[in-house]
Amino acid sequence: MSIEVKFFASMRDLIGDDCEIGSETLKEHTISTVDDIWDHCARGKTRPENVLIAVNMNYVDGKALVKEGDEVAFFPPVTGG
Amino acid sequence: MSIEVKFFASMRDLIGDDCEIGSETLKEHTISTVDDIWDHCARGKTRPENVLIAVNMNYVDGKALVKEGDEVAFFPPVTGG
Amino acid sequence: MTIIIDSKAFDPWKVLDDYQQNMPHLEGQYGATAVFVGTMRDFNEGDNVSEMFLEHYPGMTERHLENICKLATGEYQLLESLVVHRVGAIKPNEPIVLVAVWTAHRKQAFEACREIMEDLKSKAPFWKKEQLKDGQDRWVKKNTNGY
Amino acid sequence: MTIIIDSKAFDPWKVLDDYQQNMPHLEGQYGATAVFVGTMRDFNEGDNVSEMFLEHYPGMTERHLENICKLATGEYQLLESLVVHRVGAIKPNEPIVLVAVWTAHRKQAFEACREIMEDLKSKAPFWKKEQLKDGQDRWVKKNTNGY
Repeated sequence: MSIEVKFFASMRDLIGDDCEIGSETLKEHTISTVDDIWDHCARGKTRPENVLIAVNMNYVDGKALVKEGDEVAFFPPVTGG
Repeated sequence: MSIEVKFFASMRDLIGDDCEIGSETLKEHTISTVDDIWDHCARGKTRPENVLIAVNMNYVDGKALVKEGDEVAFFPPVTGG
Repeated sequence: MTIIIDSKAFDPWKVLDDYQQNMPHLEGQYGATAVFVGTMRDFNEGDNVSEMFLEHYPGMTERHLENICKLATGEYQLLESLVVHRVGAIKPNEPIVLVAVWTAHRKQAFEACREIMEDLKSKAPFWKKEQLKDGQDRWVKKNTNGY
Repeated sequence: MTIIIDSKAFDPWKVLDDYQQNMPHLEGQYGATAVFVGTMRDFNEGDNVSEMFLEHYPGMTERHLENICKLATGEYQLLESLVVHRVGAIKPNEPIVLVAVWTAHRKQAFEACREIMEDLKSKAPFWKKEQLKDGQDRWVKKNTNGY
């Protein structure tokens, strides 16, 4: 089990490809919230203020807890329609 | 020249067919406003409070003046759409 | 800007398709289209309705619909507008009215479409007479408020 | 209630015609249909746009569109609702989004159509990248407010 982290649109341009965090890494780095995930995957990049976050396709904020098996996504404000 | 008076929908059911008021009648009966027209054409029927009135296809109220050549219409609240 | 008053049944989607194909000068300009279609239901005020007759005031109706669309065109920067209204005998499930507007942005389209429809309902001289399933008929006395 | 996300171009009037023909159980019940179509313009924020790319989040997008329509169905007593949204490469004058609702009365139709559209614009994960005439491309940063 691992956590899958996705970046969409301009966030992918900023950070790069999706990243997967395995069990071992989760324990070693005490990754328990979305904020921790960003710090681990974003390679030092500052998180834009207006970034949107989803865990398992539901909107959450940075303090949300994550667990193994979750899918976490970071993306800019939506601009469809 | 005369004044043509039209009734629509339930107002026609109430009053009957259109009526035309000729020059002579206009002078004889001193018909100068829409209210006068109603009194002349409605054969004693009370004018329903919500009746709408148009002179030359523009909405007016009962005090509006009429002159020869005008087209006057009385009708109930509109219910299209 | 087009106003059509017609005693023949119309298919709103076909009418829109045709109308839009004659707007090549507006290609790439409109970002928003808002449409309203009013359709005859088979019940009203608790009764089954089998048919309806729509009377209008020829001349005045067209003129007021034109005024309504002209006002909306100025207020909401409409690129195009279309109003189609049935008159005469109408059966349940047949469209009665179509209002469509084309604008650059969606706010204007939504607001203009609704305002044209409400103005039409309160100012355009049309009157509905309903034929009930039990054979009686009655004039519809007033419109519902749309806001 | 139907949600369609499609990379192929669609004709909104054809889609509506087809959809409504599959609603025989609702004949005579709906008095109001409100429709919004968003179409790609060839200019935005002062620049000429030659093409657009629409990205989405497969799974989440569908789910949120479904939620939006379900909420509106309860709040506005929708008899039917339809949302179609393009993804992938889009050219000017092609429809991007279609929202249609069917209700007994017009107030509900107007309000539900607009609310679904606004919710879609603020919550459904879609992102537009514009290709400008001068060859550059850029992500659209935010949506305009529709109220």
